[in-house]
Amino acid sequence: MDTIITNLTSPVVMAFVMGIMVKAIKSDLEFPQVLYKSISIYLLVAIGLKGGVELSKTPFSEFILPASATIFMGIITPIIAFVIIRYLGKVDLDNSAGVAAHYGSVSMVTFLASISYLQTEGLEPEGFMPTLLALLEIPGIIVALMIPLLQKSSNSSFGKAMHEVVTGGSIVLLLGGLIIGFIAGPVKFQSIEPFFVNGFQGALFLFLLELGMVTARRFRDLKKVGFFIVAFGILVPILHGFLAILIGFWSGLSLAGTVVFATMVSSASYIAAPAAVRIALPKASPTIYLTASLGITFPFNITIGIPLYYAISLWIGG
Amino acid sequence: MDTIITNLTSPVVMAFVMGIMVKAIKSDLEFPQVLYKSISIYLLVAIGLKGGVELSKTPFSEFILPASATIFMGIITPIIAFVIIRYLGKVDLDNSAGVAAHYGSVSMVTFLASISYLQTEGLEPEGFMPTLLALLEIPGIIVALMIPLLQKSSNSSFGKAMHEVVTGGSIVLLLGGLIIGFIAGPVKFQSIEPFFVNGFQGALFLFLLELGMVTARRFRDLKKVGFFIVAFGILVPILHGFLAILIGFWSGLSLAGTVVFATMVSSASYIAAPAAVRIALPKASPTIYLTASLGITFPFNITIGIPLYYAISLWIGG
Amino acid sequence: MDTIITNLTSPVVMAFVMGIMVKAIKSDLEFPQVLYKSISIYLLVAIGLKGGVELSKTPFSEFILPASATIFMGIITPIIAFVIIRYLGKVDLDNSAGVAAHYGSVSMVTFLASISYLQTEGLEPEGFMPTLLALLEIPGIIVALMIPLLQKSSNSSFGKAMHEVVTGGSIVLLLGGLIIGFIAGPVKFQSIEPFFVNGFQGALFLFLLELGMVTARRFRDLKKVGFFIVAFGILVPILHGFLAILIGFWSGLSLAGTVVFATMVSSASYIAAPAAVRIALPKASPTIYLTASLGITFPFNITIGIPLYYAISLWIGG
Amino acid sequence: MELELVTIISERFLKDDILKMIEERGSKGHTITDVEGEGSRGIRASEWEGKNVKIETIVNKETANKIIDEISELYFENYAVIVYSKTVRVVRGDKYI
Amino acid sequence: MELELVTIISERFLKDDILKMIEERGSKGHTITDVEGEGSRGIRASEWEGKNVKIETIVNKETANKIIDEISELYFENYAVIVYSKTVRVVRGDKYI
Amino acid sequence: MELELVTIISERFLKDDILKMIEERGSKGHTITDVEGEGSRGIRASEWEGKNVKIETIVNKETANKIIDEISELYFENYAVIVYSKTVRVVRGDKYI
Ligand SMILES: Nc1ncnc2c1ncn2[C@@H]1O[C@H](COP(=O)(O)O)[C@@H](O)[C@H]1O
Ligand SMILES: Nc1ncnc2c1ncn2[C@@H]1O[C@H](COP(=O)(O)O)[C@@H](O)[C@H]1O
Ligand SMILES: Nc1ncnc2c1ncn2[C@@H]1O[C@H](COP(=O)(O)O)[C@@H](O)[C@H]1O
Ligand code: NA
Ligand code: NA
Ligand code: NA
Repeated sequence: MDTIITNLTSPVVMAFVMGIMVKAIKSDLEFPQVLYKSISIYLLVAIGLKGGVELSKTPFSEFILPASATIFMGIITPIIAFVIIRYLGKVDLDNSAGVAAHYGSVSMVTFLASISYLQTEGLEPEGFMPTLLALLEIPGIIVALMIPLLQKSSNSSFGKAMHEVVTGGSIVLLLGGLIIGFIAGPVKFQSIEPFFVNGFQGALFLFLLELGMVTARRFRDLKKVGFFIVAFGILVPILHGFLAILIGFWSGLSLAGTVVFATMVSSASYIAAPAAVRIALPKASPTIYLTASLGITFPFNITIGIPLYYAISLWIGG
Repeated sequence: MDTIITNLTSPVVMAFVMGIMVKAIKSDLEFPQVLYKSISIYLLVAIGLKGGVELSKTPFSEFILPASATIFMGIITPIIAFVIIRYLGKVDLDNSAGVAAHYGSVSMVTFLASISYLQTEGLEPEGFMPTLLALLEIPGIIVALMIPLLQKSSNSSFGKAMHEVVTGGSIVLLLGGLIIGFIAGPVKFQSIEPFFVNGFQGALFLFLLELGMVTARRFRDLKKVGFFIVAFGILVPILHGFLAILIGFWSGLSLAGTVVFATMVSSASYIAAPAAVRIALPKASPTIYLTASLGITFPFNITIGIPLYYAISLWIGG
Repeated sequence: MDTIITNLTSPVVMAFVMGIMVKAIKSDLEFPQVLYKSISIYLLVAIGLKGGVELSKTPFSEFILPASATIFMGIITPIIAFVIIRYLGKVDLDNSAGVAAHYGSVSMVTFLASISYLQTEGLEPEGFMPTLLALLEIPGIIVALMIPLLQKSSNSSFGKAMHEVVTGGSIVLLLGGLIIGFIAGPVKFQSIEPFFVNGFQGALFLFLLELGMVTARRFRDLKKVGFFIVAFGILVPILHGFLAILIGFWSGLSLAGTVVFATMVSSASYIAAPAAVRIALPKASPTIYLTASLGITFPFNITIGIPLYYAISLWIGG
Repeated sequence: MELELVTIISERFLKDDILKMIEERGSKGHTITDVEGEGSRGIRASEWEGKNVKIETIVNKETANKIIDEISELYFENYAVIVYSKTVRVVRGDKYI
Repeated sequence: MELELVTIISERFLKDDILKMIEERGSKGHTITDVEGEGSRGIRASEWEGKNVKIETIVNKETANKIIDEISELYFENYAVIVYSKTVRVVRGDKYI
Repeated sequence: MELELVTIISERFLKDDILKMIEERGSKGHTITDVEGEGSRGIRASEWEGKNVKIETIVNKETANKIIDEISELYFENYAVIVYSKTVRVVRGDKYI
């Protein structure tokens, strides 16, 4: 409970709540879409660069197990999510696969919020976590989109969706940043460090303010999607987070690293996945997958999920 | 005279002058509207956050008198402005009330310029000044918009205008920032401090550059509004500023605090008020109220007003 | 070779390469045009301000020779470029003059890249270099646009083009910044320094990322312009750079100053010049002049040119 | 099928009002574009709220007339707003009515 | 000269597909506007990719029909897209056909 | 009342020129939209100055013809610009002429 309050009073989480309030009181405040996009670009490049610099200092042997664990989770979580929603929830094939793609991928901001949270708790996760973030972004989407292919006649836009996933803006910025950070290393990074490191938390603050406003709009659709999806959006992340904690410790991650890993795995994509699903599965309803990932799982993780994964990690491996 | 030159050669004031020049030489330079809006958002959130953090360190007893003085000025200044323009200037009811709403409210940038100015003079106003800024933004608009209601049959869009005032973007960002800063306190604020504090003056520089360009466009309308409005736009701020200095000292504000207080009170809104007046008093002419507040009072305060209020404050209470 | 690799692995150059890659893999990543424009504004103002502050510390006697050398190069380089392209390349009058205008002017980003490069080599050029940048931006365009005037009947839009050149956004921001920085001096500059200095390299990083994407689009036109233009876009900068090194040393610039000077002179404008040429010489083809300046000379200078001018400078005057 | 494309250009702050009104009159959809403009009135507050908006909606003749009448009655006197319509050819037009 | 102005409004991610298609059908040019909109479908993924796009192209009657048919066939079922056309008067119309 | 809606799409840097011209020819107002486009010419400098602009103005038939002629004469040869017009139904049309 205490850790939840610590989390709820951190500036970035309060910014998110403020964003929701802004819409609740029907303020006419609007964030320019371009500002939102510009901050995304900044955050992705910054995460990539820092991750790359850290990776350049990490011995390969330390990195290989967590990386394998990440890809493993990227393959297993969409399958779990699909089975639950398709057979427990009796949702149709396209919508099930669409939702699974979201829960197999990852939410950058949830990832960042967990790092922020741990830092206020005085903990520092492994420097290569952003690399794991990049590794986790893609496989889950591919696995989920392949399910309908296996179950029905081949889909002509699967290839197009794959291209979209692999060359999507977010992954390109993240990977590009990683590679540049890795090649540049800590010394050459110094010149651009003030811009990408000092401003980071503040930019994240503004980003979450806007994301709160977007999430508030999603809340209106909660009724439409029904109780099953709401429960799904809370319980599946807990399940995924729990599995990730076990696997994370097993792969040798520190306590802080494990919490971030669990947060990543439990989070649901709302940028890369929707684009791919829109192309590959046009019949899947955005109302369902966006409400689940952005209207339920995202606020849940940001407020309660992260401290919860921390508590569980402490209990299991602390 | 000396203090005026110090003020005129401060970077932010020079940026304002540069903006006016840019338009005077008919340059095709254009600031993207989104950049302008993004910087406003940043400035408002930053002011709010810093004010909230400072407020969390201020004992209530120290704050109550200045806060009361602020609300008092917020009620009295639109009435003074209304009486002068309606009975001395013989302007019609709607336009008089419209202008009064602007002079009862406050200009964020003028407020910031006064703080910048005092810092170059080596003075530091009270940390809770942004809270006073937020307190002063609304009452004057409400009072001014109620005047026509009292004088003629009830207006159906008054309620809508009130909602607009209270939930307008600028007040929401300022208040939201204040609350978050207050709850977070100085320690939790540290993570986002570099972004919101170090970059502040530079962002203000760009903002004033743009505002200079906007003001230059207002200058073209000076002839249309006539001599009375021009005189009004200079003399009423001086009157308001003078009253504010007396009240400011009385409420226990420091010298620097009093100067900022006088600047705030004397300034005229050009963001919150126009939106509300447009809705509540559609017959009031934007040419009159925007030219007065943005074309006359704003440049007057930025260049001459602030050093003047400083000189008067020194003379009365220094 | 070594210096080329140092250059190629600097973060800003890698950002440029990344931008090209992004387009090569057909990613859907798009930079909002407003972000691009906002960063330009920021960079130009920042260069101006820093240059002005430095100039305020420079004795006039130290500055007069380099300034004269700059104007001299601004007059001579468009003539050289014109003669080569018109008589060697047998390109028509309008297109020749159009291209000459670009090579007589200067590319801000190439200038910045050379300063970045020298700083990683541990060298610091003269502080007044941005003033030279501003001096070099205009004369070359005027000279080039006057050539067709001399050769054929007078052109009615020459005056309009001149106004465009002198009041164009980039020159106004640069000069405005210079003047403000000069008047403010080092002490008053401090308040806005964190914004304009600390963030600079990072903003340049994002700018080059975007510029890489724009350049990649230019590459598609390489075939259209033919071999002569490609050779022109590489050899003329080397020629101009070489001349500039001789003149730079002669005017008393340091080694680092000479390298930056050579880079400036060798670079081709792609912001100020295209606008002016579009107006004054509507028959000149943008495909030719933009492909030459942005598709060939810019990437050449950024990757190979700068280390080359450094090597030559070391050899001649080191 | 032939339907009416009604175009409304107005100050930004009227956007939500107008959208609500056209929906009540029977519009099933609309498209919004950010525009700038100048007309018989000079400057307006929208200089601060952002630009004008253009609202386009495809409706049947009758709805078009209702919307046009409503706009002229409610807004023409006090606000910067114009409205016009033209006939367009649409496919599967039943979706819009 | 009288030609057809065909207007297509669609989710942003269909933009490149549609442009390719209309070019293949004979369009010699087009103009793109960023727009927002609402129609018979609710929310869509484009909330994340940015807004809708409006694609306008001036073509002859025959090409117009081909484009309209193609759009209805390919996209009407699964995507948020509408299309309509009207006749416009152009100068030097031969440039467009 | 029936009037002409004249639409001009051009490179951004011609905007001020064209606005001045249409005003001189009798236009009482206009609406400007930022657009992108492609036509018979390839790349143009506007890649740097921002996008194309679409200028729309509602005028009477006679003014429409004057504007269209002027555009074709002045700009068609050297610049990327197109112009077309269509008839629209406006309310209180006397405001525009
Ligand atoms: N003749 C016109 N042609 C095109 N658009 C117009 C015209 N007159 C007015 N407008 C648009 O309608 C808005 C309001 O016009 P007004 O009420 O005349 O100020 C203007 O800002 C323009 O965007
Ligand atoms: N009746 C209409 N009038 C104008 N635009 C419409 C209309 N219906 C739909 N649209 C536009 O077409 C897009 C797709 O429509 P829909 O497929 O009905 O969701 C919407 O987002 C609107 O931009
Ligand atoms: N057939 C067309 N349909 C719609 N817009 C066009 C067409 N042709 C040209 N345009 C627009 O007009 C601009 C100039 O065209 P152009 O002079 O042909 O390069 C283009 O950038 C487009 O925005
Ligand atoms: Na996940
Ligand atoms: Na006031
Ligand atoms: Na040059």
